[in-house]
This record gives sequence, structure tokens and C-alpha cells, in this order.
Amino acid sequence: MNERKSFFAPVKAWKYLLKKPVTIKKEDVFDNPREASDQYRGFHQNDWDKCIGCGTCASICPTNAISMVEIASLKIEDGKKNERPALDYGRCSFCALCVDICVSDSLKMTKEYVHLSKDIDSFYFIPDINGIHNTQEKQGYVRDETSELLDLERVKMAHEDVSRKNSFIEIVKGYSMEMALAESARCVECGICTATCPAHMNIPEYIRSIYENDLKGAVTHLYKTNPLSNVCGRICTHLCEGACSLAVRGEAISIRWLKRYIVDNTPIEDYEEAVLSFVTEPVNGKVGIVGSGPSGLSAAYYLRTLGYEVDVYEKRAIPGGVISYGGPEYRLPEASVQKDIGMIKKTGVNFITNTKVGTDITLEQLKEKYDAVFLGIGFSLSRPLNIPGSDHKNVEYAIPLLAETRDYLRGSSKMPDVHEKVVVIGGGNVAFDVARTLLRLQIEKYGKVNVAMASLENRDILPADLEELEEGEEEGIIGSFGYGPEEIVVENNKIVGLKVNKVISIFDEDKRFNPKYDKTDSYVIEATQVYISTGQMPEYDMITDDMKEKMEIVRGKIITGEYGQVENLPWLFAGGDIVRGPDIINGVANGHDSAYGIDLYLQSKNK
Amino acid sequence: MMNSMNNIMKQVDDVLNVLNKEVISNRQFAIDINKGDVHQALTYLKSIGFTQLSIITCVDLIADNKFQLIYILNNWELGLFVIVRTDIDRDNPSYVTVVNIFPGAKYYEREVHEFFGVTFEGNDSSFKPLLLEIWDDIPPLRKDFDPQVYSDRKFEKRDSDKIYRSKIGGVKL
Amino acid sequence: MKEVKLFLGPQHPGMHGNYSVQMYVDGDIVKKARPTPGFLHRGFEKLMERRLWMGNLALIPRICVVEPDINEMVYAQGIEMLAKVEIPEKAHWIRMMILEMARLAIHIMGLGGIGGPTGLYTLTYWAIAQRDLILDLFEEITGARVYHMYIVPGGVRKQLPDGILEKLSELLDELEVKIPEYRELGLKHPIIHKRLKDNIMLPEDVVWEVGITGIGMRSATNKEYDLRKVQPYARYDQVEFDVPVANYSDALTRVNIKYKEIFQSIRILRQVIEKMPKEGEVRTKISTGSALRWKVPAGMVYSAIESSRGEYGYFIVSDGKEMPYRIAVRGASYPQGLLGIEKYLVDCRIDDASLWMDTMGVCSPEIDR
Amino acid sequence: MVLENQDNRNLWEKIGDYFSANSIWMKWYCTGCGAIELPPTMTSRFDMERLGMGPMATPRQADVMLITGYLSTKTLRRVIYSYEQMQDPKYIVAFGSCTINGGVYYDSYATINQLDKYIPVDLYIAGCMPRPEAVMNAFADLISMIKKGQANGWRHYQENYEWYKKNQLDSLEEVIIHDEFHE
Repeated sequence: MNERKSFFAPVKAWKYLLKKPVTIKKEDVFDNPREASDQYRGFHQNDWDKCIGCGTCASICPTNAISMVEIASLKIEDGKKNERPALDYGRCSFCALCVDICVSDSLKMTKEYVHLSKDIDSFYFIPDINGIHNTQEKQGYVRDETSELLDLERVKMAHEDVSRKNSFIEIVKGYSMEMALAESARCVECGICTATCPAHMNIPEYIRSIYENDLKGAVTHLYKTNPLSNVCGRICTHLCEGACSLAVRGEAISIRWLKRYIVDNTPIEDYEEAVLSFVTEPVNGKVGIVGSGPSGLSAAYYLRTLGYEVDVYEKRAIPGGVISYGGPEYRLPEASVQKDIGMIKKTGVNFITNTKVGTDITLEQLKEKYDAVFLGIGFSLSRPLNIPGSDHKNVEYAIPLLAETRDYLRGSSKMPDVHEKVVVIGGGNVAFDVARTLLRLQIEKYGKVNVAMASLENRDILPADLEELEEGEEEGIIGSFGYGPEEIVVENNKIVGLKVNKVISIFDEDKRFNPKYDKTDSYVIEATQVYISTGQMPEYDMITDDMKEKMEIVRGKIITGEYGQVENLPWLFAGGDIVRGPDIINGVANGHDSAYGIDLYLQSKNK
Repeated sequence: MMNSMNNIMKQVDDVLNVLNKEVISNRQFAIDINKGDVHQALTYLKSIGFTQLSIITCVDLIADNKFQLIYILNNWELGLFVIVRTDIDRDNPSYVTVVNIFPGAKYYEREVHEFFGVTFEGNDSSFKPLLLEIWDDIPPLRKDFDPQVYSDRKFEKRDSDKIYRSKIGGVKL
Repeated sequence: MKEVKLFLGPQHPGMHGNYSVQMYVDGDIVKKARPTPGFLHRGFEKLMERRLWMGNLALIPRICVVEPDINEMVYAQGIEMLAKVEIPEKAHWIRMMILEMARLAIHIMGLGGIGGPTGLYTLTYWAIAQRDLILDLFEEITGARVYHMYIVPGGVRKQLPDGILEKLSELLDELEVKIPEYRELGLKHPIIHKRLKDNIMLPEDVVWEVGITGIGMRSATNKEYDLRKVQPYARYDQVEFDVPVANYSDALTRVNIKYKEIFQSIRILRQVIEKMPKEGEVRTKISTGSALRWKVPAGMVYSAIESSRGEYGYFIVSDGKEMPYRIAVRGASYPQGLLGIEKYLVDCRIDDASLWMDTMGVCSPEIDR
Repeated sequence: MVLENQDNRNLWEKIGDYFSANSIWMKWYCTGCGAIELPPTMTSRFDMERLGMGPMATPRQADVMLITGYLSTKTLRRVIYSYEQMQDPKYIVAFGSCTINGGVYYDSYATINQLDKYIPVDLYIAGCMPRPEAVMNAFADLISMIKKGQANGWRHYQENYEWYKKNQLDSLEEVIIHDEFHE
């Protein structure tokens, strides 16, 4: 090691004189800087068509370099915000975490790396597909499976196995604490769901509360916008999950089941405290509510929390409307319904049951008795189906059956009369509710299943949820989807079946309902009883004719102002199905809005 | 390796007054020591092969109103780390230096003083500033110090929002 | 003779980075020296408490500029120890490859760096250009030249690009030819040889007193005190390599050990190329959910690896939340850069001061953090 | 504060700028992490000397100062101190995100956020850190800016000295460098 060489040893270096130089050529440095590697993390580019403006890149950015900027020229759609990320190259550290976590796969990095300027403002830009210099630079770093930072798979929900059909046991088992924590950890808190939810529930906030294991806080978040969380945690149409930003590349967060986890697992004392914490000092004002369905309950709760005295009128024996008499027990157990209604009762809402407005008490009388009246009567009638044979006595409708079954399960009524062979017309969720209810009743009565279904819509466009279809078929429903009913075949005054034809198209060129059939593909589904579940409609008999003249009713729906106020009848507010069509969460939202509207109205009246 | 660590842990347990011990990995364990026994512990550990002081640092346990002093020693022969922990009062934090055992502690203690405000009796230089110059706030690594607030107060930031509003897309070169 | 106060740095061509030593000199001889760190202080330990476990990925490589990968490794290893995550086999090998490439790069740069204080710039020019070729490879693997952010908690960030092992193999061939020439050119040159030989001594008791690790320690103690051997991490227990040691530590010995370590790194890399699993995952998630909500179980751990300058460690405390509770960084050059300078730069000549820092391995950003 | 581009040099200054632009001495001061890309820029791979540039050890002989990234308050004091020692004309090139708006250290208690509040910057380079190619391009740009008389940050500093001084003192409290022996 210690040897020493000659002083002139470095002269050896001359041998490199004729070798290829290590120096990079001038043109590769100045004119056209060397192309960076394929993974290079250069300046950003963002595909605006794909980008949904969720802001997840801004949340992960460790340097706070990304801010979301509203772009006025972009439309707000369901599941998309009109914001796009803006980058500050006075902050960016080129770590590419934003690329790795991008939910829509729109944010990428280019190979471009030279940007010099005296103008400091040029280091701030809102990247689009063209990159920083508008020159369509080559793509550098992109996300792949390995660098993925999202969890795209749902925590699987446990379901009862197919033996569930022997009783009305609840099918979905619910999340355990570990599962809920894991599921809540997937949320990226973009808030797109909040915008989509009709009730604008604070979804990211309550998911964060679950993640932090603060269930009381979660309940508080729920009751800010939804007093029917037990119900919505089970049978909500979960539009939020359709909009969830994670659904762009993976599976949406199970927002509904997380809500259910909150209401099922919060200790009852904490729950009550959180619910009652909203109730304020009583104020001067009385409000009457017609109908105790979702919208009525929601309006009642929020009016009560504002301090008003609230009376709710219900024609049936138990309040709740569709939640007590509509949803089947295996989806919506009685205990959950009663928990929600019980909580609302605890806030001091007064329920007047077995009182039908229009016959027992008129709307005029309510007008005199109360400062304002909220109409939340819902779609309580089944829409009739006029085909040959539909006037037969064994043709039944969905709503009476579902109500009778709930009463039967409560023990307050006898079992509905179910035949051995039945067919259900309709392809919506309610139709499946009917079919699966019938199936359970059949097993109880006959020990075997024979339920058929027929709907205009084929499997691909079936309005019902996919899980309804899958579970229903698993339980033994025989579906003729895409086959429209032509007539109910009656022989010797007895129903023998339903004749169906293959549907070619449902709507005509003007997008009007006008189904076309292929008469060659036609058969008869054998049954002795037919259930029709092709939609519902309201019952407006309590509204007097001179009131009807003053209000506008379009296709069975009442037109109201922003907060549910009927324009020419300022004391009357309406909400729920009769305003927005049948959906529980819409009803909850309307109830909340109307409570706000009633509060505004009464405050201005008292001035 | 696990064996030699268990032996060492047993030895340490026998000789020292160990409040609590924790196995962190198969080459690392931690012991909690009373405030008064740390010097004895370090001397003993040094005598059984933990000849190198890797770091002295401090953790601000603000919820318990305590500072936890951390001494990490390295045993090169066996390839073991030991973490010696002791709690001191947070309101009036002071402790006795260990430079007489590990001379290398001098600058670590100076840094702990600078970052947490813990004074070390016997280490005169520990009161001098080390990394910071003209510091005018509470020691910066305490949990109740918010660097964002300090930075906003001292160092002006560019208002990027205004710039963003006026432009979309890249820059023309 | 009158003593004169002299500021060496921070703005001084002989200084390694933004660092300063203030000294009293008597003629040429240093009589008193005080290190003045803090010019690169950014408050990393505080900033890391304010960022997500994953977000810290952007911060950690910036602690040590010349050898960023050790930070990533030490951080990732600490989190894996806390979360009790076993990472895929291939990721271990890729990590080892990255770490050894980084060691090669910094050692080559260090070898060239000797040219600075000794005045033989050819060595510097060659070595820096050679290191640049390694950086080109890094760019291809990780997507950046200097701050790679490639070793992440749970494995590595991406699969290796195609054909990279062949390219690495070619580069190693080239290095094996080129590096001996540096030695011919530099270390054996009479001027440098004379300058380094028997100069800037590091006795064994000083090693223990100050706590110097790495090359300094191994050159004085004659023991294989290398964490890669003593506490093997990654897959260092499955490759063969020697740890060069000596029992007489002057500047020349330390540079020679650095030189030998280059060849050991090449040897490790060759085995990595050969033994690395061809297929397989390279990353597991450290926690469930999205990276915004990754949690690390509560606990504390000291994670250490062997950097080019010695034991480099992070002391990580987690309280089970999304962000670290406390991270303390043990810079490998902390002992020699502070106490070492204060006590043992004394009696050196002024012109040896930067050589002292060079051969002991003083990296200012990791002292300042 | 935006630096203006107006060219009000007299003929002699133009001639002087033309020649000095072709021989620029870069001050040898690594203020931050971007300095690690300077050795490749200076040495044979990218070869800064092609542009007639070379490193210079002392501030008094240097023409251009590179602020290679973040500046802690402690360094900023030295930077101002040595910037003021440089002779006119003098130029500042700022590297990377940190000099523009704080970079990764935007919330740090020890580093400044906007460099141009304290000293005038002639040219910014984007990146964290900028690659040698970007640095070389910046040097080439700087040279052409000097020739066109656009790199007049130093004039700006003279004209707005009070404004700069006030900002410096607001953030740093004092710019004077004390004895660092702490004894």
C-alpha cells in the first residue's frame, strides 16, 4: 500500500486524449437538453378530461405546493368538481406522491426539466395535458400498481348465507370494529360525496370520526343532516357511493355500511347525548306535520331542535310511513326503525297516530291550529297497471302487501294471503322487496318457493340494485327480465299465468315511454296470483280544490320553492316523495330544508 | 443473537434497578430507569460492552407534562443497541450531564438544551447556542411550539392564490 | 507568537458544504478550534412531526445531500420494525443494490474530493464525471438524479426497469478498470502521498472517546465494526464481502480503506445482480387504507444502518397516529464533526483542516438537519 | 418586487458588460442542497468552462453568486454579508423551489421563504434540485441577460437599499455577524 509512484505518473492520463470524451455535447445541453429517463419526475401534466377535481393530490402533498383552483368554465357534475390542481414550483419537491395517489389517474409527470425565468409568477401554473411549456412533453413518471397509494378494495361485508330465506333475519351482518376502521382508512376526504348526497351529509367528517374511533362525534356529524341514520345506514340508495372518487379506479367506500356501523355500535348514552345536544330552548311557534314518513320525521326533528312545538299526524297506528310499512324486515329490522323514531320522540316531538288528515281532521283546521304546516304524505298508493285481466281479485299491489307483512311480523295482523305460485311485475327495488317477501312467506306457509318476476328492463338496465338481483336469484326467484307483461291470463275466473313478450325497446325516439315488443318471443309464466310493483303515486285527497288551484302539480309532484314552501300558500310546506319522487334520503333532505324554510318564514312573520 | 440479548437483559435486570424493560427487536431493547440511577446504569452498560454512545435525545411527552431523555448505546461486539429512558419534569427541566462517562455527550446535551430547554448541570457549554442563532421563542422541538406560526410571523410568503386566479395552463417560452 | 482568530468557512473553497470552523492559529498551527454548525439547519425533526408517514418521504432524503438513500432506508426500516411488516424478498435485494450504488457514488466522490485540498484537480474531475454515470443509472431506476425517494416504507417504490442489471454490470466493469487509475494517479503520487502519510492521526482511544464510527473507527481499531456485518440488515448476511480494517489511522490509511471499500461495494453489487430474485413483488403496504391515513403502531425504535461515514440512525417514536410523534436523527458525522473538531483539530496545520474533515467524513447537512 | 428590464447603460457600461459576460466568476459558496449538482456542472461532464465560467474562492473577485436552495436565517446573514462584499456588477441565480416560496421547508422555523425579499435575484431555476443541464442553461441565459443589460438586480439593490434592509432586519433581527466562539 505504501508504495509511491513517480512524480510524473499523472502523465498517464494523456492516454484518454483519444478516447471518447465523457463531456456531454453542447447541443445536448443547450439546444435540446438530454432526454431524461423514462421514470423521470419532471414537471407535471394533468389530463383535465379525466381529472375529477377531488383534491387528493393537494391533501398528500408534503410541501403544500398544490392548491385546488375553481375553473369557471368547467361544469359541476355528479362525482366531479369544477376544480383543478394548481402547482407552485416554489414549493414542489418533485416527490410524485401526487401522481401515486391520483384517484383518476390524470396527474402525471413529464420528462421536461428545464424552466428558467426572471418572472417569478411563471413558476405557478395549473397544469393541463400540454404541460408547463404547452409543448406536449414526453411522459415521465406515472403511477403503477407498485407505487399505488390508495386502497382500492372494499372491506368485504359479511352476509347471511342463503338459508336466510327461511326467515326475515337481517341479511347484512354489519362491520366489526376492525373492519370499520380499515374501511374508514380508505377515505381520501375529497367531499365529492357530500355534494352528491341529497341531504349533503358530512360524510368525510363522520368517516374520519370512525377512523379516529370517536363514535359520539360521528353520531353528532350524522344528526347534523340526517335524523334517520339507522334507516339510511341500511336502505339508503347511496348515491354517494356512486360519486365516490375511489370508484373511478376501484371500489367506492362503503359509506352506507359505515353509517350503519356508527349507529349500531355507539353506546346508547353517547348516542342520546349527541342527538339531544342539538335541541335548543323552546321558541314561540307551532308546526303541524302531515305524514310521519322520512320527510315528516326529518322536518319534525329539525323543527324541534330549533325549538318549535311539533305535532305529527299519522294515519296508521305506528309512525314512520315507508320505513315502518314499506321496507322489508330483512333489510330494515324493526328495532332500527324504532330507534330512529324513538330518538325523535325523545326530543319532544308529539305524534298523533291513527289520524288521517282529510277525514279525521282537515287541512283547513290544521292551518288554523298551527303557524305552519308541512306536508310529507309520500307516495302511498301503488300505480295501477292496466292490462287485460288486471282487475281480477287475485291481482295485488306492492304497498299493501309490504305493509301487511310488517304488521304481521309485529304480530298485529294475520299473515297475508300468499298463493303457491306467484309472479311479480316490476324490476325496481320495491319489486324485489315484494318478491323476496313473498318468497319468505311462501316458505313459511308451504315450505317451498315459487316466485317469478317479469320486468320490461333486461338485466343490464334493471333499475334495482345488482345485489338485489344476485341475492334474489340466489334465494330462488325466477326472473323474466326484459319481458313485458301483455295480459294476465284468466281461465274459468282463475288466474293461470302472466303472458309476457320480449321487449325490443322501452322508449321511442322522443324518449317517451312506449315499449315495443317482439311478439314472436312470448310465453306464459304460470301463477295464480299476480303482484304489481310498477311504481307508486301520491294520494292528494286531503288537499281541497281551491288549494289545488293555487298550487302547481306536475306529474303528481308538487312544485315548491327552495325551502319547500308552496308559492301561493306560504303557510304550507311540502317535501319528500310528493316533491322529489320516492327516495328516503331525498325525503330527509326535504324535511331538513323545509325545517329551515319554516324557521325563516315564522321568524319573518313574527317580526 | 436473541440469546446473547436475553443474557444481557438478565444481567442488566439483576444489577440495575430497572423499572420496565421492553424488547424492541432481536437486536435492540429498551429499559426505563429512575432519574437518579441513569449514571450508574450508563457506567455499568459501558463496562459490559456498550462502549459507544450513539445519541442522546429527548421526547416531549406533553400530555404527561414530562420530558423523556433517551440514551442510545451501541455494543459493537455483540451488535446490540440499548435504549435507556428516564423521565424528568417538564416545568423546570434540568438534569446532570453524562460527559464524565461518555465525553461524546457534550454536543448532544447542548443540542437537547437548544431544542427542548433541558439544562445539564456540569456541562457548561450546553447553555450555548449550537445550530440556531438569535433564537427568540420557546425551544423549537417542544410540542407546544408551532413552526408554521413562527414562520408566518417571521418570513413573508408569496400569495400564490392571486396568481392562480389569473392563469390556466402552462407558460409560453 | 501572537494567536490569530481565523474563520474557516462557511464561504470557503476548502469547506465541505456550508459549514464553519473557527479557530485560533499560531502561525500555521491550529491552537483552538470550534465547530460552528447550523448553517443548514432546517428543523427537520420538527417538520417530520407535521407530515404524514408517507409524506415524510419527500423530506428525508434532503437530510444528507450526498447520500440520500441511507435516510430512506433507515426511515423505512424503522417503520417496518414498528409496524412489524415483512417486506418482499426482492425488495431487500433492490434496496441493497441502491445502497451500495449510493456508497459507490459517494466513495468515488470522496476519493476525488481528496484532489481538492491537495491540489490535484485531475482526480476531482475524473471522479465527479465517473460518479455522474452512477447518477444516470439512479435516474433510470428511480426517476431522479439526486433525491431518489425510491426506498419507501414497505419495500421500494417501483419495479426495476428492464435491462438495468446489465447496464449496472457494464458500469461495474468500467469502474474496475478506472478506479485503480485514480489510485495510480492520486494516492501514489509523491506529493499527495507525502501529504497524507503519517498526517492527521486518529488514535484508538480518541475513537471511543468521541464516538467516531465508520471508516475512522475501523482504521484505528483493526476490528470489523461495520453494521452491515455486526447487525446485518437487508440481505447483507447473504452476500460475501470483506470489511477493510487497519490499526494505524493516518489520512492515507483512511483514504485507502475508502478505496478498498469501493471494490467491496462492486463485489456486493455483482452478487446482487446474480442472486436477486427475477420475479416477485417489491412492495407491501405498511398499513391499511389510503396513504393519507396510514398509521404506524405506537412504540419507539432506533433504526441504524452503516452509511459511508458510519452509523446512521433514526430514533422514531410513534403514538399510533398518522404522523410521527418524534424522530431524532443521528447523523453519522455528528461526533467527528463537532467534538472531534473541537478536540482533535488542534495542533493540525491550517491547510490540513479541510483534509481532516475530508478523511474523517464530515457531512454538514446531517449535523445541522 | 419586480425587477425592471430597462436598459439605461451608457456605451462604456455596454462594452464592459459585453466582455464581463464572457468571463464570469462564480462564487464558491454552497448555501444549500442544490450545491451537489454544481460539481458535475463545474467538472468534465457538463463543463461550465465552455461558457467561460469558473469558480472563485473570494467574494470580492466573484461576479455571480448561486443561492443553491433553502437559506436558513443563519446562512442568510452570511449571504447578505458576502453579497455586499462583492463588487458591482454582481448577479444572483436562485436554484430550485426553496428560493421562490420556501419549498419543502415552507413551514420551517429556520428557513426563509422568499429570497427576493432580502436580496435581488436575477434568474430563477425551477426544480428540486435543478439538473446540471438546467443549471448550464441558466448560466447561458444569464450571460445573454448581462449582454442585454437585463441582469440589473445589483442596481436595484442599490436603489432600494432601505427596502431590502428593512426586510432583512424584520426577519433576521440583525445582519451583523458576531464572534461564533460562544466564549
